[in-house]
Amino acid sequence: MSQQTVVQLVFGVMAALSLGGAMGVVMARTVFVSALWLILSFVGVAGLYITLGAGFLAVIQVLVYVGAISVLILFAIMLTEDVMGDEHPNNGQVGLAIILLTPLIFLLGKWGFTANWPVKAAAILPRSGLSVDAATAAALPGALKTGDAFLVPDSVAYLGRVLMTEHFLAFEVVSVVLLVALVGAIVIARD
Amino acid sequence: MMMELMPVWLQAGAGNPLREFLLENILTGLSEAWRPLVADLLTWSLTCALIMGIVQVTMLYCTLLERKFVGRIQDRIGPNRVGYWGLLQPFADMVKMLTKEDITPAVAHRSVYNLGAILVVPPAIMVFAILPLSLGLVASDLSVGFLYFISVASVVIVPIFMAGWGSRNKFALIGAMRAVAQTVSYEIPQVLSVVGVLLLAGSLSTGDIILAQGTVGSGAQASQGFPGGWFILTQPIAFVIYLMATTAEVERTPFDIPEAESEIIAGYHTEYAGIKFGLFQLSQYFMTIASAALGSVLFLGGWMSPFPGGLLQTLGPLNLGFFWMGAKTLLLILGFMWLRGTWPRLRSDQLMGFAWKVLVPLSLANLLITALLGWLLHGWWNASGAQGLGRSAVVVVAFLAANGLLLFGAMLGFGRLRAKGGRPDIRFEATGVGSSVEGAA
Amino acid sequence: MPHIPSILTHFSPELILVVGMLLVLTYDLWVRGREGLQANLAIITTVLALVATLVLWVTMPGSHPVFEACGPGAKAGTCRPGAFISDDFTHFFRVLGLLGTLLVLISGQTYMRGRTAFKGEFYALVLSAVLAMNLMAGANDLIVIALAIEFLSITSYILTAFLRHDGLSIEGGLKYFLYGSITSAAMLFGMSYLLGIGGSTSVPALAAIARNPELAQVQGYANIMLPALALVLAGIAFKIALVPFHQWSPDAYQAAPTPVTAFLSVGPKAAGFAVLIRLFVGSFSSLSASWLGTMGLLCLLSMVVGNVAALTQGNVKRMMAYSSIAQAGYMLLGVVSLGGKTLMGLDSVGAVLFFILTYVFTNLGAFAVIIAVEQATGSAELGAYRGLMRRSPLLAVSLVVFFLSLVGVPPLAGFVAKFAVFGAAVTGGQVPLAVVGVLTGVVSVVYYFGVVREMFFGASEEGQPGPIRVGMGTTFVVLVALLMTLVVGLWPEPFITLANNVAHSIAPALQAAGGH
Amino acid sequence: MAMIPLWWYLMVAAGLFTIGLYGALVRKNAVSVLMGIELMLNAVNVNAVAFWRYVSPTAKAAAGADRPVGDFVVGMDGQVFAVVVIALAAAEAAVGLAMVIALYRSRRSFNLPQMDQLQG
Repeated sequence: MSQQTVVQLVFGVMAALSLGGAMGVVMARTVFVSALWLILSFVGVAGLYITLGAGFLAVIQVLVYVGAISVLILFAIMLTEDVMGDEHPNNGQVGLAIILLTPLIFLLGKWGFTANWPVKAAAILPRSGLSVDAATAAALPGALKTGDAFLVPDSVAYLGRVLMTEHFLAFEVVSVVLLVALVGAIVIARD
Repeated sequence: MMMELMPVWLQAGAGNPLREFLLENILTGLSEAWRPLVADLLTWSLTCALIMGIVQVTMLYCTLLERKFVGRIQDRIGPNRVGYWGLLQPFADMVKMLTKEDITPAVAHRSVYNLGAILVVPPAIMVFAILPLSLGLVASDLSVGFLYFISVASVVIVPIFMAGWGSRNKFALIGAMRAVAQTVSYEIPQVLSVVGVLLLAGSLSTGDIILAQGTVGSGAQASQGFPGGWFILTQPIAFVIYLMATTAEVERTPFDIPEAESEIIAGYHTEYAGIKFGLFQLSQYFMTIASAALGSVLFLGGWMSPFPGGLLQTLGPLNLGFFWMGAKTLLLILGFMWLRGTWPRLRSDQLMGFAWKVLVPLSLANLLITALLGWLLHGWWNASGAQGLGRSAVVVVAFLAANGLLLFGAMLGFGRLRAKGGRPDIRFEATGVGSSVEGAA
Repeated sequence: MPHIPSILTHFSPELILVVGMLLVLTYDLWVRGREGLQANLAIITTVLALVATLVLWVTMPGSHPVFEACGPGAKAGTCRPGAFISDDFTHFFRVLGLLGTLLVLISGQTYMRGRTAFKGEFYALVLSAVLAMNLMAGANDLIVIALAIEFLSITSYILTAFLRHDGLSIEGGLKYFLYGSITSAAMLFGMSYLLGIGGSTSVPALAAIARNPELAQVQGYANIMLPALALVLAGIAFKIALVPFHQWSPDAYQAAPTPVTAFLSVGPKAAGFAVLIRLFVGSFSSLSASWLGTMGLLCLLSMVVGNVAALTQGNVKRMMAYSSIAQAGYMLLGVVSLGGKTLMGLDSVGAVLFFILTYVFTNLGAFAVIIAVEQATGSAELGAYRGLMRRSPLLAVSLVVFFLSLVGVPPLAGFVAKFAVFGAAVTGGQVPLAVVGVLTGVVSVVYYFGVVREMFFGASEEGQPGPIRVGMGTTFVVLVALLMTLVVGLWPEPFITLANNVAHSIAPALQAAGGH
Repeated sequence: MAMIPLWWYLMVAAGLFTIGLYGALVRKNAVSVLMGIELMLNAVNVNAVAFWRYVSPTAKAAAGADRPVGDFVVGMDGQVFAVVVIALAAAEAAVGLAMVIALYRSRRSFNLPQMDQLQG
């Protein structure tokens, strides 16, 4: 159980980072500081991906969100805003937004908590090569027999392969979307 | 090599001799629930401490080496007063840094200013996690190794931004913006140049990439993996692009515009003094060493002996991987230093033009020919059943020829552009703040 | 690997568009001395894609999954269904999108010529928008749907803000962008829950779960699937500009370069309805009892708000924005009257398709006139139309015809379309909505008549402005639109058959059931 | 036996989404609104990856399986979805910030209340 404690601890830290960072984003007075909190939140989310075993996504999260998007935001702030912050960064809808969003968070919590997600596979999470135990086999009716080998492939190589087969269209379209965004951003922002 | 991030963190290698030793001899008193965990954490910490110790010492002496080496290039002697041949100079510098007054400007945004200096170091340390110092001596050989390096290295720009903004000094701000623009731009050719290597190695893991470079010649081992030997042989253009982009990434001369003393005082760390200034220097040296080490992993075979057949890979019971890795890394670091001693600084717009108009197209073209050639050659050896040294020779010659053609074509293309006046602009014009006094030859 | 030959055939219109787009983008690089012909290249590309679509439609009818793929773990013969489906329904929207774009390109060519230096980029973006619309028409996987919607959105934002020296254009673009991004984030969030329910983003897999009530009950999905679908609906409603997801549309319409406005008023709407129908009617019809109410509300609000808000507009582009919101409400009326059948033999989905068909031509015709007027007077305010009858009888008369068709006056195309939709609503059990539709249709006469009054009876203060010279392109587009408006109105049978066939291809089960 | 229950992740995602939406609704400044949107997109990704890890395989078996689950293979849809969303977020950010900069050039402000030239 000790390992479980540690994993849960790691999760707690990462969740706190991402949620705390998010709170910082909406609370900070200065746009720049807001952006720094945003980066903290992104790092926390990357940590969550690590606890989920999605190492590639964690790395991509840091590379794209921290290394690119945040930097873009920081650049935009530097190019536009004066260095000092605004005393009143919010518009007049704070109360309204809180009234609207309080039910939303309860609703979302209810969906996540009460739905009977087929999580039996949570146990899956064993590493490749282990064999299926009786409990898992029972939890996955029809899918697995006791003694079958788990095949959780090296997720990077597997993800690459899936992007080239099942999700080939999505992969190709993403490249066109990025090209279009690049062209558009240059056209709009160019002096 | 096929491990995901989490398992590596929590189970620093079952079968790790250090771990076994700890389990059997040291941690006997602990309860069964915690024993493996503590062993893991200890093993992991000790490995990291060892690696970090090596890196720290290297870094300290890199500063001395740089001053000596550049001194020689410029016909000076360099530091020679503290200790024999100046050997204690780094420590004297350290003491000086630590005892200097710690200044925070009155108008600075205090927390951002201080955090900027502190946060610039961790990413520079974290990148060493995937660099194998020798066979098996790696903090964690992630399956996403190379991407991990790039992404963690890209985080460094955030503290730089914080430093520039938090100082509330326009020179610091300009320095930070230049630094970030430069780093972001050169990241692209840096990654694109390496993609060819990744393609040929078929993996992102640093361990796999090194192993892929060792399959020259015959034998069962050679039938799998890429038979071209070190990637510098098959990817020379990529190697050069990588070195240039890395020089810009770590902001060394001739790409040290963010801290051009003659233009904007000292860039984003203008307002920093004492140990906080030292942290920026530390981070920069760490990144230089790490990039050089990554370069030797990607292109020079990492810890592998340069002699055929694994000659001098071991000396009796001693694994010489560490020595080879160190030697190759040092070679690249000396290259960086040589550049610094010789070349003047580029101008800001020239620098960006060089990245976008020269390096990016070139690395894209290189990627294209690498993919095509790799595919054709793979088909060829699968069809002909070619093996052994002959196959390696064919592969290397084919890639060298393709690279030569690419270089020729690129020179022709850029020459045409230059004739039409559309070249990256390298003229001398004193245009306001951005102009460089030295200019470029 | 995906099956390459099937991609090369059934995906060829999109491939042509991609290649054409790249060529247009890099035109300046290859061609020296003949600058500014990107528009022609774009027109050629569109025509080629159109021809390819028609050839596909005629020679290979039926449903063809493209990008079918077998994952590495799959056994032979059990492949993942294609992420893109090329069937009659896709062809229908491909043809509409490409034809609409063609008309926009022809009528807007001279307008853009003097206004931007980035011609290649502009036409490349237009082509990529068509590409995105085609993807939306055939997408059969949540990832591709999300991607296509976002693709079209991003392209639309850029096109709206394209005249960047015009502060108005950028402001409209930024508003469009912010509203759009929030809505699409919500849509993606809903999709992430659908992913959790299905364990897969494949729409057929999700539809299978939705059709299986026991599974949905046992696993407690029912409570989550509907809100998740509602979030997806919000994303689509944003693209269609249904109330209350419409706030962006008047601003974006007014701010965008007018050819882009013309494009926005038909392209994203048609593509949005394609996704809406394929997803909700095609795949999740088993849940119709739950989503009908929400959609009915959207429909009601769109018809009322669109028509009422249009009354007070002084800018014709803005007025057309509200008018098109109302028209979208009528289209949605056809969707919610699921199972209805009209006198003409059209079923409800067919009625929607028929409505979209007429709407595309009528609206584009109207916009061709608006572009020509703005070209001549430099303004889209109501005052610019003063005395248009004297200045250019062709423009004025045809604009009246298009407006009459939009109102729904016989014997024009719009009348048949509205008749079909209202008929479907009455037989499909949505009588109150049909009544509201008819009443708001009467209201719409008022604002259209405002423009007509200016054109015919408005006396200009500053003397007599000269006649407007109408370019070849505009004349062509106006005449084509006029022709279609009249032909569809007078002889609707072939188009009804067409719409019905297409509708059957998307919801065969629905037809077999013969009702609700 | 799950080390971390799935709903923990879903809660974090719900929190991120709500906070992001709050930021997008109440902020005056276009860049801050964009940051709120980025938080919402992160929530989407947390959901997607969590579902990838916990749900994908069984649901395939339950839904009549478009792919047989012989040797156990984890479906990658969740990760692909997340990758696509990250790419879209990058594209959106680029376009949005370009607009912010262009607007700042003409108005010297990027506060939304100042954007009032378009009104009907």
